[in-house]
Amino acid sequence: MLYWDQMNAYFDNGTTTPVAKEVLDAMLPYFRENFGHPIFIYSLGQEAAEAIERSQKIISRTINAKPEEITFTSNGTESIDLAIRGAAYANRRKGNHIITTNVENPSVLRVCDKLESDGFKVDYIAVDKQGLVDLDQLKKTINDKTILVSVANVNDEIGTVQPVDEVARIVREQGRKIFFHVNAIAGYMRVPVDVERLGVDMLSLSAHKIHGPKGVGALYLRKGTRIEPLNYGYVSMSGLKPGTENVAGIVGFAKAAELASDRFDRNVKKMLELRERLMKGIEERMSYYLLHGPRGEKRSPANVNYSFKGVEGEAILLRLDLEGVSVATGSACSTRKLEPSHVLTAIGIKPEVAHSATRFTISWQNTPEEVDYALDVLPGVIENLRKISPIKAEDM
Amino acid sequence: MLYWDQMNAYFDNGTTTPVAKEVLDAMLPYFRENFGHPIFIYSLGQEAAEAIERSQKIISRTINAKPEEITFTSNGTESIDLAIRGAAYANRRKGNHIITTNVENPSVLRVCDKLESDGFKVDYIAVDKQGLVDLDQLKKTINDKTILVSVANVNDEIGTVQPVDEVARIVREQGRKIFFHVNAIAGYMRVPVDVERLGVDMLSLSAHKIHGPKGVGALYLRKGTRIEPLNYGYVSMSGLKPGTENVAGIVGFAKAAELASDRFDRNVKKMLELRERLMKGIEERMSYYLLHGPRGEKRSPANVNYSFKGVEGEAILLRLDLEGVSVATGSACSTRKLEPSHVLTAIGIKPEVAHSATRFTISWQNTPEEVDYALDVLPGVIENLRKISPIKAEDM
Amino acid sequence: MPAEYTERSLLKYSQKLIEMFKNPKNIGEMENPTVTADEGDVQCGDAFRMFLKIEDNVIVDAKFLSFGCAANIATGAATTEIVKGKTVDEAEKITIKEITESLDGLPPLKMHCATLAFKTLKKALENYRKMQK
Amino acid sequence: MPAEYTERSLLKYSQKLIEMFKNPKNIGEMENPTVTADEGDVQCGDAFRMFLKIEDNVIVDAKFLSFGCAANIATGAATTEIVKGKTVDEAEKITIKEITESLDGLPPLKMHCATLAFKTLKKALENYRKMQK
Ligand SMILES: Cc1ncc(COP(=O)(O)O)c(C=O)c1O
Ligand SMILES: Cc1ncc(COP(=O)(O)O)c(C=O)c1O
Repeated sequence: MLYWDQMNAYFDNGTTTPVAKEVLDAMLPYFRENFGHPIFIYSLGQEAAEAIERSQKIISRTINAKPEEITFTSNGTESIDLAIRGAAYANRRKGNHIITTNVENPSVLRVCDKLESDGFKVDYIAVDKQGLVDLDQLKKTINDKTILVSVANVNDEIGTVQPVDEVARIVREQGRKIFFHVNAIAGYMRVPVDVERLGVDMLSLSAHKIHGPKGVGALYLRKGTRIEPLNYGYVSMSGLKPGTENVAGIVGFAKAAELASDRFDRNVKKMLELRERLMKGIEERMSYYLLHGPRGEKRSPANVNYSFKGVEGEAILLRLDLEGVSVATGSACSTRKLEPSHVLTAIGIKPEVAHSATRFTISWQNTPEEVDYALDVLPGVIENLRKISPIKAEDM
Repeated sequence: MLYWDQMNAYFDNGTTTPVAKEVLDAMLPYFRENFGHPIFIYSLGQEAAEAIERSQKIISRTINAKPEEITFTSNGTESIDLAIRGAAYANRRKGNHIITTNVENPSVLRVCDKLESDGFKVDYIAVDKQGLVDLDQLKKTINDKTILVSVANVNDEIGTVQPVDEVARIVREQGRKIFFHVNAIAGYMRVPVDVERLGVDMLSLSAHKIHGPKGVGALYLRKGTRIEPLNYGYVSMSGLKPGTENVAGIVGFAKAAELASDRFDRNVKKMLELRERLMKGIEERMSYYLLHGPRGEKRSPANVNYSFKGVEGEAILLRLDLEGVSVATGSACSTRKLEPSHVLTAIGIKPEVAHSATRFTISWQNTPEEVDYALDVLPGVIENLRKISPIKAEDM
Repeated sequence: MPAEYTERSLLKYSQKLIEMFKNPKNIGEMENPTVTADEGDVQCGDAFRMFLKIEDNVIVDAKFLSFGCAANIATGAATTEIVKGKTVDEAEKITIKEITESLDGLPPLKMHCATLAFKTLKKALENYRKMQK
Repeated sequence: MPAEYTERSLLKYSQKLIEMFKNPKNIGEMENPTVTADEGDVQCGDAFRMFLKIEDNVIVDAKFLSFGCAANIATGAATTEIVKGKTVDEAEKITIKEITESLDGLPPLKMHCATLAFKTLKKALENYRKMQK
């Protein structure tokens, strides 16, 4: 049973992150000591409710919002669903047209599929070769019936930083109220987010991408914005998320946000250094690679994504895993649909090259040593797999 | 700041319970060590997915179900919503009639409100003075359009154990398929639950009522039962609950269920002893009280609920809290709607008496010493409040 | 109330209110009050009785009884505390706001408790005026 | 696939498959094979090449190359391992089931990988029969 080896270099922070020690410490008292239920009025319950209110305050500060504008959910996916469908259903009578892009996270796309089956019309704006949304097409696509625009501030696969402020300006220029949702799950604590400066109505966040616990999300909802709940039941703190809250998880999310926010500049600088070290190392040591997404400032400091031609991504991923390096892949073989990543397809990558895509996602908890270790291991893995491939890298 | 005092006797286990030590220990490795994401295919992800599968197996065994029949949710309320609305929407074309009782948990009632606003017709079967559902009325109320019956196996306020097997028989006798949902949240680990013997289609559970973590629920869904999802997004493990799972929370729920299930007989015996000790003590020491719900076998071993006439429940609750005794109340003053408990109204209790209702809910972690402590404190609290009341207990 | 905001603030007590509930001033029966007044409705879960002792148009003592929640008891205590030592004229000018502010505010859903204490005071003062005629 | 069941089993590898992926047998180019066959489609993310060395109608050696995922590589190794030492007649009777069972099964979504290895083997054997004519 040597297969499930000791991990040496975890570079799949875009998928999930380990809970930070300080975060777990902050959560612990809420399991056995302050275990009260927020809805009740005696002492224990008060402590639970106040913990949630403190958490709202902390999270709201990191995005320049107000505490009461934060609703906690059970994951980022639930925040997205609530934002997009909640706003669409609430504005059904004003129009049935929704705009997003063709490089959104599967959660956004599946919510849009559902809306299409409910009779809404969804347009997917194209992106350029770097994954940047086509603002001209956006302008042309907005019409009288448009009620909602949803865009991610950072693409989770190829790291493109979208010009969400320009998207926001275009949306606001329309004169009438169009809801604007930003999926900030991949961008949170990697790029600055300011809901006031952006003028965004809704914004989705998830705890487990910033060293918080899995199964906790948040939705920012601008004061006065009415959306339709998707779930029903008795209300403890928020009518948009009925039932008993994951109090410890919410406290953990707030702690993770506080930690990352306090060290934001330092963390970004560190991730940028690691990103450049990794990219430089790959480009120096490897052949027949292709970078996905932009270079420089338009790229998230956390994202590195290359295709290594002639080898299949799942095989790369599992071989790297055997060496203790964790990455993700855009290969079809790692998905249920057996289709290559829709994001790579959208930026014009041929399927046979998309299958080779290997994504490293960096966190502020990574070290230069981990980058160097990955760089030591990678060439051997790729060379090995190329040797057993019937396809030549130079032919792709 | 003496108000938020040290707790001495926690008797609000029907509202929520502290996480058991073994449960927290089982959860801990899933925050920082086995922190993988279940959707991914490399080693860490496998461990997370297997932890969820093990948890399905453990929970399923406690109710005699199959592992794949368990879906994890973010609380009991979400399980109820998914079961009731999921089944109603999926069977819309077969009929629009739903039956429940007038003593269900607010989560069930609010979900039914939503269904009524969606065009469904909901009938609420009456109960007798002990809270037992009227089976004759049920039989008469079922009609051609009935698609769903939902009943709790144990009433969370007054502890009535419903004859769910007789309800199940009546539902099955109809010849055609009517979905049967049991809300087992208050009854789980207090009374036996066997989905096969009952022939139930759906059953809701919640972790924080059995010394598991808050913010984790489960829905049992009989194999082959199709319901409509209420939420959309990318699917990690289950299409009925999209998004990233609360892996640690799910592991904690399974551990709590395993612990309670292994010691089920012992726990029930213990709760029965504590319940009888508390009831005997109250009836010996107090005057002008009224027991809500049945005595003996038809009462949950975990529930004790009395009105102490002439004093208001919230005042009792807060005074007991000052003495370190935690209870719940059926008083209007502790709710948002400022109406007395609908359950007490349904069993025919006058509002002025319902306002005095004081609920003690027992867990297997309580001790006889805690019962005795509560019994020492209670008479003084009630006497004191009666002294300052303009209403005489004997006049009510 | 709007679904999108947390609703907890609707029920939450101030520390000062809790303190007043713990040790409510002026609670209990009064022997030989100058006036008594009753308000509230047991069926609605509250009933309130106020006693005033008035000498030379000055309220020299005030007490109350309550069948009600913590807010009820605390506002009764606050109201009686405020009127003590005041002339009847002054007492008639007391506002609900003064009562709630002396408790650092009441949660919105409990405002009716302050109203109840206030109404009982007004009724007692009216009873007194009638007696004087 | 039904929404109400967990979908993970659709992708999960057996320990035996993982072991075979870690140390795949018979992988690599073969010098002077008796027959070679290609299957698969790079655009679909898989391409497969099989080499057989056949002497006196007995498969004395089998090797393969793969541009594919772990299941692809493991089924290639399993297939070549199974045919080695068999006569051509015996090899023609091999079923997909034998291949997958030798790996303790494949996740449903990866069955096409076993099909690919199997099809390449069949093609190689056909090529051999054609050569014999
Ligand atoms: C951009 C983006 N959106 C949405 C999600 C879904 O969030 P969660 O995993 O909390 O359900 C993720 C994470 O997988 C993501 O990276
Ligand atoms: C009978 C009953 N149903 C439903 C619920 C709601 O479950 P949860 O608190 O997990 O949302 C509860 C608990 O409050 C309950 O006791």
